[in-house]
Amino acid sequence: MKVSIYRYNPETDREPSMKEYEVDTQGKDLMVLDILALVKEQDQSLAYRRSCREGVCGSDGMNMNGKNGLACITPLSQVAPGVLEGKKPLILRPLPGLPVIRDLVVDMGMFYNQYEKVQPYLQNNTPAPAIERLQSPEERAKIDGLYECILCACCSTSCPSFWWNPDKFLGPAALLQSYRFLADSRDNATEERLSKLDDPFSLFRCHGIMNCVSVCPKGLNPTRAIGHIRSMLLERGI
Amino acid sequence: MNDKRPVNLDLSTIKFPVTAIASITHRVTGVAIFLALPILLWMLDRSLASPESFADLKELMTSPLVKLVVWAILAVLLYHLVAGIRHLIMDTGVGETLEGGRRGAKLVFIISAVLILLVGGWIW
Amino acid sequence: MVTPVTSLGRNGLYDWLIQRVSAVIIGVYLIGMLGYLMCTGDLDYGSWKAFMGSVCMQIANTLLVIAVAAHTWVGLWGVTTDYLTSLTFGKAATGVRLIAQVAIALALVVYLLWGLVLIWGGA
Amino acid sequence: MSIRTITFDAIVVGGGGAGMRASLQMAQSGFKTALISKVFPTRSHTVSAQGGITCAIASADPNDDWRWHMYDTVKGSDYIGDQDAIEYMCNVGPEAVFELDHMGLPFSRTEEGRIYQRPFGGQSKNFGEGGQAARTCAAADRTGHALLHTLYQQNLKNGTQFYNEWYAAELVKDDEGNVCGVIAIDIESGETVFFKAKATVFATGGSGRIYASTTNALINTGDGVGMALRAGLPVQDIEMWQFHPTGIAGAGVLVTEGCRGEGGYLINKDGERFMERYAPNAKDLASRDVVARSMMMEILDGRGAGPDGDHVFLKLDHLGEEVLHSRLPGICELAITFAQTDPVKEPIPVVPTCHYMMGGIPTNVHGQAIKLSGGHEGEDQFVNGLFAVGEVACVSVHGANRLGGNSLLDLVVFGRAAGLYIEDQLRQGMTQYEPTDANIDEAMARLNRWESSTGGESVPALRKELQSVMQNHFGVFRKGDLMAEGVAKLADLRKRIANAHLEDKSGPFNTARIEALELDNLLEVAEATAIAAEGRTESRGAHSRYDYPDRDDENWLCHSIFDPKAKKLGKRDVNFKPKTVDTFQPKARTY
Repeated sequence: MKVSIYRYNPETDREPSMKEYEVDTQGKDLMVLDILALVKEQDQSLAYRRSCREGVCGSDGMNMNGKNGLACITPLSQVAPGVLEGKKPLILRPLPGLPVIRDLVVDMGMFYNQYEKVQPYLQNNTPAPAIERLQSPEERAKIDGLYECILCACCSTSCPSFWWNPDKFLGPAALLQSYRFLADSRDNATEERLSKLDDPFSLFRCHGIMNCVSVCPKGLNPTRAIGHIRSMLLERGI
Repeated sequence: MNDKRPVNLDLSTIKFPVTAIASITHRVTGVAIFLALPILLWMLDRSLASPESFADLKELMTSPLVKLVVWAILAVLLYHLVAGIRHLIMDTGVGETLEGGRRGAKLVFIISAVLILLVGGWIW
Repeated sequence: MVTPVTSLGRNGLYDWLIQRVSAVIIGVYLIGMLGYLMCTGDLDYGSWKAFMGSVCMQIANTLLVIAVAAHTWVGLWGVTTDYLTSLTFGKAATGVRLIAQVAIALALVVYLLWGLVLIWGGA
Repeated sequence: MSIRTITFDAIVVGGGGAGMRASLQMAQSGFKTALISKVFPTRSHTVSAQGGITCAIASADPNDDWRWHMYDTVKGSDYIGDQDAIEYMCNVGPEAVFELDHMGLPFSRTEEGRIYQRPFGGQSKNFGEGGQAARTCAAADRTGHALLHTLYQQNLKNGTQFYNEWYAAELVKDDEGNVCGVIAIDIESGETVFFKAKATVFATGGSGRIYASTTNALINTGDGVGMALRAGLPVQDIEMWQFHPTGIAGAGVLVTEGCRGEGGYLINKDGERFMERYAPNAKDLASRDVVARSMMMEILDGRGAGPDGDHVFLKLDHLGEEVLHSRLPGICELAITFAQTDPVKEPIPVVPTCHYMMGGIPTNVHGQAIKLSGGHEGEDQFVNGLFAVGEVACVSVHGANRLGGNSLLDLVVFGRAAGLYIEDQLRQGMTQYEPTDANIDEAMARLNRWESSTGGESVPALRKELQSVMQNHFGVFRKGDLMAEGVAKLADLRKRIANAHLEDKSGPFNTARIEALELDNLLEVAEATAIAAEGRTESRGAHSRYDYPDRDDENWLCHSIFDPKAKKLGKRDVNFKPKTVDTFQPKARTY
């Protein structure tokens, strides 16, 4: 099958270009990450990130035939019809909207900055008990679908609002994390958290485009989380 | 060493789900309405100024080209309206799942298409 | 916190609310007006003028033009701050954006005044 | 020397659970601390831990006692776990786990609002007399993910200085062998820098990638062990590799023991629940070494499933969709992705898969690295300036076999302990050892070797070969002659790797260079494993030999110590002197 990969080496290239490779999968429905490993055996200069290879570390987010996802848990058959059969090339590009360091490796700095802005850690100024802080299963259930985020950036880099304002709009990933702490019964910094979100950009640039939801490899729903935060802001503001 | 890092943001290489298409269309129609506002205001002006201008406007409206323009304006208005109603519904937390979002976006296209056709029929 | 001077409500929440409230006004008006026009059939000047001249419609029309101006401003402010940025215009972005925003604002003020004159001028 | 130097009070190498727990402790103390991680910290392998963190917090059972946990751990270690260290871990554990809750770790909950605990293998009440215990604190089946993200968040809050995507390549020692810091490469730019610190903490994790089939992340290449061995430091019990009973057949992806804790069980191709024959009491919740061996026996006896009869099944469907989706949601995802199997409907094909390195750099409970005693038998001597925590360390709390859920406890307890100790030492005034230019040149030698290579074999091919040698010669069951053959193959590989070729010498984000450096480390760990495995002439815990099928307490109730200079295996005493409880005497180990 044919693989077409976005290549850019700042030492030698002025502009990025697409490079074609021929890979023999022996008809097997391999994961995209396996294909990258095969290409790297041919061409050691190819750069991409990878770690757990099972979809929990979030290293290998990339754009595969137009759609963001994790290479390690995306089988060829799922990328696009015809790719596995070799009728169509597999097209691999870096996550959109972030500066490319090399090949498929993007500079995640802006993404992490936005994550840090939401103070992604539990805040509770009451003295800690000798045991755990009690939390009912119902209270705990409120952070299901939020804490599982792996910071792969697939969502934020598929979001047009984040493309246009990556420094001002927090993006779906950071907002999901913001709500993860707003929804945690053990956290009591709600007012402080909300007060940082009611400007026109941080949260309100979300227009319900839902690209984030459609690409999240963990099946999480930032759009809904953002909706919940908006409701909290509304209650607080009027 | 090349200091200026490239950004991969060639929109033609990116696939957009139906929800994104619904959203960008909403925005495009919004801008279009803004551009059409003077036309609408002018028509309002003519319709109210005098019986003569009212008659002129009516006369003008019989031209197929003008009909087409009016229909186009109504079409973007209707799409923007229907998609806007979806937004308001989503604000209440309905249709925020992946499936719900997709269904909502498809419904917007179907409903607005039907309405646009109906309005077209009315104009002609 | 980012508080751009050109945002109408000076706050995301209020911009958002303005957008929603004005949308509801415009939506209800549009549906009503389309309904009226489609149901009345062949309209003559007299009845049209009388209809638009009623106090009820004058109030509705006033609400409408204000809602349209506000709705458009919030919407287009979003559009300009999305597309007219350093990503597309580099260092000139702020200038370009400001010019566009001033142009839009002027246009909306003109439309608003024009609309008000139309609504109240004939009375 | 043209190399840039960055100076800190303490540096931590590795951004997994152990490293971030250590750096958190030190950052809170206000000392200048850097954490160097070759991946962004939340990509570290701790993220893949699923089932939970075992600790006697007395939630599931209000009468639970850390001493019972200690008993289980000593027994699980097949009696070569150090009892003072196990005592410390089990005793301090609850405090360390409650701290995690206060930090925000989203543990699953009981109706009382306490942390949910599930049964895991090898757990008992009342020193093995009271039946199965439920002692593993869980956040669904994503405990490692929840733990790692929580620790990263706390480090952000407390201002740890992160050097993410920096690769630590070599230890820097002075002429006396005192550790002065590390040489590290900024992967993004390719720049090489000397990190100088009074305390260097290795938290580099395991090395499962020496095997062809492993549950480990691709980054688990034994960098800390490799650096220690090249520096002439010994490693302990390195022959002890845990094979996790349930890796997804073919993919190697882990399926948590928590599945069996929740009531799942293994079946052979005939649908028989075979663990009833091997471990009549604990059955599927026997210790991991026991279950893995039983599975291999089923497969070798022809009762394996699949066209090649090479796996068995983990049956979960009887637990019902609701339990599976609330308690084991991650497993359901993984099984569908990697085995095309929905556990709600059908059993998952599984096979024992390399999972955990029980051995590593020998340390005391403060994480201080121990060196070869050099004549002072019984008295530990320490490597000044070097500490190790987490999987790279051998404290040793796992001995010859680790119990499920003890790895996460190990890393938070000893990451924290090392942090506390270093903080205290820094306060008292710790020495900064100063390397000479020649010392730094020495540390740079390996990098320079790769940089100047002009021809030779490629890294991926050599790595593949190494992995298959380890897989075929040092697997679940081992045999003297087969291992001797493996040792010889590795000696040959050492020569070839010394002449291997790095084709791409570019600077920015050159992952080929990193992979080349990792290959050196894989080789070090593989060779130490091979020689130690061949040398330990008994079967104990995870180390199981056809030619020495029995445990030999007379000769081998001890740690093995591999000396990299002589390439010889020595012995070190196991600690049998816990401070507050009586010694647990070695007994026959049955489940």
